[in-house]
Amino acid sequence: MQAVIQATLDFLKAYWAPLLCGLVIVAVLPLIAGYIVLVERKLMADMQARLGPMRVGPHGLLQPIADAVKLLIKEDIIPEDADKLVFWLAPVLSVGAALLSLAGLAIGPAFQVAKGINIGILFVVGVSAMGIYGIVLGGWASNSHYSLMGALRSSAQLVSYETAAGMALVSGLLFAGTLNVTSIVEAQRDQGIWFGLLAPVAFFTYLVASIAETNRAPFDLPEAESELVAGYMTEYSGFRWALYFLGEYTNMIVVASVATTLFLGGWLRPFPNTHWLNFLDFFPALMMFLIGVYCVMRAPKQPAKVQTLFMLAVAGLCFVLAFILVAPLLIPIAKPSLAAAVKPFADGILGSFWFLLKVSVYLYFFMWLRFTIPRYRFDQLMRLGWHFLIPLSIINVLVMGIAMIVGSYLHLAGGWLLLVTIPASVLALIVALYILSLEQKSAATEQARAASDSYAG
Amino acid sequence: MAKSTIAETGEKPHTLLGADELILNMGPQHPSTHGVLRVKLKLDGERVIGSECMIGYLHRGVEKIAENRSYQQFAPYVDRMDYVAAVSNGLGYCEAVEKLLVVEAPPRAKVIRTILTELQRIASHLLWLGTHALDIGALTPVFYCFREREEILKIFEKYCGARLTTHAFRIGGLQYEAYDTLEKDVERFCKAFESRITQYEDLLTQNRIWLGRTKGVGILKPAEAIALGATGPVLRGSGVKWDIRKAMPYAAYDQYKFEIPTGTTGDTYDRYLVRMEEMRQSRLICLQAIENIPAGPIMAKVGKVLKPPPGEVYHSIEAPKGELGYYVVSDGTVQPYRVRIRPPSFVNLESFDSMVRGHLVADVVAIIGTLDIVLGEVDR
Amino acid sequence: MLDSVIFYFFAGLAVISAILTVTRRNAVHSAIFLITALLATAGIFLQLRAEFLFIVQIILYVGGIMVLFVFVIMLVNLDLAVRQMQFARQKWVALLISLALAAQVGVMLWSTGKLPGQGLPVSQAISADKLPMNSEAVAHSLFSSYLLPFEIASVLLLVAMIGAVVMAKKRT
Amino acid sequence: MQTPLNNELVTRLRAKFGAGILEAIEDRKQAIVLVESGRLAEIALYLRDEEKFDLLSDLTAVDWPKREKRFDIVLNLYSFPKNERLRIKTHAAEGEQVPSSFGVWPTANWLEREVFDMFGIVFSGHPDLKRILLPDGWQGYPLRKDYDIIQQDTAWVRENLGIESGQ
Repeated sequence: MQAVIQATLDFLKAYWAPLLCGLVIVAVLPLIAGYIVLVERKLMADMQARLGPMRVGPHGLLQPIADAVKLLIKEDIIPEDADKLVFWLAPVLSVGAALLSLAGLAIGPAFQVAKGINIGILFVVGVSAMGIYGIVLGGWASNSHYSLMGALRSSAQLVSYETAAGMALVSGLLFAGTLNVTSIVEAQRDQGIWFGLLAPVAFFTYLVASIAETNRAPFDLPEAESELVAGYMTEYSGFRWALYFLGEYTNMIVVASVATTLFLGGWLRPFPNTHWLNFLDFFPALMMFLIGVYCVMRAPKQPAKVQTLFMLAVAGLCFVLAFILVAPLLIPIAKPSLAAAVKPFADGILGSFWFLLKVSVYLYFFMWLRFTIPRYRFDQLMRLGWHFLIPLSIINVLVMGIAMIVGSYLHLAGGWLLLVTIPASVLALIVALYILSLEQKSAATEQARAASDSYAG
Repeated sequence: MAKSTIAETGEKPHTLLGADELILNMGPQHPSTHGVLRVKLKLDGERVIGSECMIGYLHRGVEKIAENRSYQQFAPYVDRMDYVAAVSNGLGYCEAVEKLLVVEAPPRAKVIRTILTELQRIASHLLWLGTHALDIGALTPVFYCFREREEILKIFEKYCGARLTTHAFRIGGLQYEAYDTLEKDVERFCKAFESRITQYEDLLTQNRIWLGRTKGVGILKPAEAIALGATGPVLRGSGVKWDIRKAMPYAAYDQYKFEIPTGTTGDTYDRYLVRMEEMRQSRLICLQAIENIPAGPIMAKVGKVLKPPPGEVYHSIEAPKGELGYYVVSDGTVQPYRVRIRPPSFVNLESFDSMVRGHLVADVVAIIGTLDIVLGEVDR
Repeated sequence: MLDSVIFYFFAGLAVISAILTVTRRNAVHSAIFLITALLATAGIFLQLRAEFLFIVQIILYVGGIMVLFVFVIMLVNLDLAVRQMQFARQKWVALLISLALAAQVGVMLWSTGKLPGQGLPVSQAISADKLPMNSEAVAHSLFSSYLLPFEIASVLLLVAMIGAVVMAKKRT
Repeated sequence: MQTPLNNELVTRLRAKFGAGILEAIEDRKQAIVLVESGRLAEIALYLRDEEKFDLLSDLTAVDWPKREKRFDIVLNLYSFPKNERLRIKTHAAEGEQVPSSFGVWPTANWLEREVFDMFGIVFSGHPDLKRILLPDGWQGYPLRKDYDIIQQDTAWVRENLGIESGQ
């Protein structure tokens, strides 16, 4: 008994920081996901000439909480003929895999659950890929044709697009030379350029594939509401449904974080090595401050007194955040002796801000796309994946490797590498488009003969 | 890629991985069957190898009701059939009974009827465009479409007090005089609508995904369309240039210049283009009509009690969905002996099966959307 | 202490799930238990500080192969499988082979450390932080000492891939 | 309102089908041709192929219970080349089978099903004659003049509620 307690204590002593981080993630993420949904609804409303949620809290700011409460107290329905165990397990798997994969991500230089994990990016990709079981098993266990078709679609779709996404990651990793998340970002700082600029084709491929992997429009076929009602989650309701939703939004955060880490310079601010741009460090605080000022200005215009107070509270929160963001920058100026002590804090806080900002921009792009364009058909989606994205990403890895070798012969580094990678990217695009056109030609002749099997791609 | 088609082998279709063919029941509660349509799909994987429409969930026995009402009393009921184009329904019924009575509405009434009916056509097409785009996955156009439709409904509301089931017309003419700013309102709407429709086309017409989803989907060849009795934009999308407004003009359509847009291949994309162009043409008709609304009475001389002489008449108009026909039989009493309504949606829906075979499940919703059915009218 | 708890947890999980995989009648349940067994094995890899093997196990087996398994199982009529006999008739052959296998493993374990060059090789445990970077080590040995087998394996896989494509195409 | 009709089309029809054409009248400038029900199919085929009435706009029925042959089957035809409408009518007694027009105009499929649903007129040669708008278990044919909704209602109440209907 003594030994067990001792071992547990040892374990806790060794791993208290990651455990705490993990707890924070699991506790806070549902709230974040809820607010992402709110932002999405607000954006959608803005693009569609309407207001969006306005009732709960000022400008609907409390809507996510109301939604969460509603989902929690909803009746929990399990269909009569469903496979109860699998039906129960599936959403848990979905959300579990998504949350687990967050462990490998580094939000800022300081905040990472699995600190310094050697297989970094691979861990994130591999674990988040397990989320597919949530979808497939959920669709199967519901014992409904809509769910089953959603599950079939998604398994085919995810397996295909994971290939393209993986190949795109490989092109990016070529420049980093490591799988370790922290080292990847540091490599971008050392080279002074984002890998997204060095390997634009890989970034594009990953962007498209990540949309497909998270089942977002225009690739939201597994849950296409106008065709399959809700795809694999047709039979789910209440909290189980909410778990699926949480898993989906967490996955969005994961893919956005991976893209940010590998292609958009992680937690580095734009042009990290250009010293005359150092004033950019004040941008986060300024942004927060301006949002706070806007809230104060809007506060008197609120219809109810409660809402005015709430608005002021939001403004106060913004000011506090602005202060937190600006403090690590001001302290060294005021008291140079503290500069060294404050430095890690400054890096951590500002790094997290930039990281989250980039993730937000990436997510914004997802949403923007969703409201703008129609949905692909399943066979078109598979054709896009297999006939264009996968060849493109494979060719890209090949030519990027050659470009790297050429670059090292010419002693190019940093931004100068663009001299070899840009022609290589163009070459990869041309070859992939040529393959696509060949494919389309043969598909046109084949179509006359027989209809193709959509699952086989 | 495993190729498996019935056309190729002619024998029992060998399905994906030897699995049994799947029966998918779409509707009556389904987000994109536009009401309570129920479609039984026989699937091989995701490919449709057969379909059957089950309708009647919204059947109210409108034709039976007509036999127990006087001619005027029945008029509001027709608004409830195609409830997104109530004005057109009313026009058809009123004109059919007028024909039966051998009276004609005064010219002023005819022009106002034409204006309102064309506005209704635009409203109906807007609703179609929004929901069709929504079915194909474009979330945004539907809200823009409703914004414009709202303007039209406001004009209706100002004219007769109702927005949806208007009962705008009476047998013999109109009940209400046009309100003071009708011309101005219509003109303002038409002026604004020009740029708005361009906006929708910017969103969809050249969009690669939209093209991929609609081109070559649900092809209806001209001969097939005629044989299946398709009318309206469905027929014109197949390339048959036939519009009752031109072929057998009613109301005041003979006074205005407009084009009949037609498609070439008869696929969903062509029907989309046809309807978009129809909205433009309707706008032109409205603009021409408000230029010169003749003065004079708005009601022909018909008695309070309508007693048409015995006989029968078939009158059809070009409703937004196609040929809307009324076959009214009178036995000389105050109640119609029989009213038969030829619903365009019902007949157009018959072509569904031949359009959908060989396509994927995703195309089914596109095809339901492109037929532009309203279940209130299919089931009556 | 902690290490052995974790090890026995994963090992027990792997063995139990493996048994359940064979005995479950519902194919999807079997697949789920197989996935669990594979994950538990991955856990043991992780405990042995073989992160690369751990993630490869997850990406390839769990994320790739088993997804296709489940995909196919869902398409197959399951009622038929439930009605069929669960185990094959050759009980005695199976028993014989299992016994032989067990004897082999027993001899291996027994002879470990007794005779030079026999049995399982036992190496000295190195503390975790002194281990070389795992993925780099794998890459180094693959592309230096095992380059030829690696290439042979890749050619073999290529051949298999082309063969699969040809066979699938032929079905029409 | 109704006057006999004697245009070229009717003359041609009379010459071709003789006694098959029972009557041709004009009602409010709309041409109506009454044909013998047994020859409906061949007349329909002739009208489609020779006279180019290629669109079957509508197919319906009217019930005249006091008449010996109580049903009118009414086909509203349209010709694209001529831009002309023609109404074909035929009489059918209760229980008499009327040849289906499905083979001539496929659109008659659903229209005839609806007529069967509402009037109980059986079309011979129809591929799938069953109720279309009403549920399969419906009793009676609602658009007949002697249809009594109460009878269906009382039966339903008796069966499902186990009491006598108060209606």
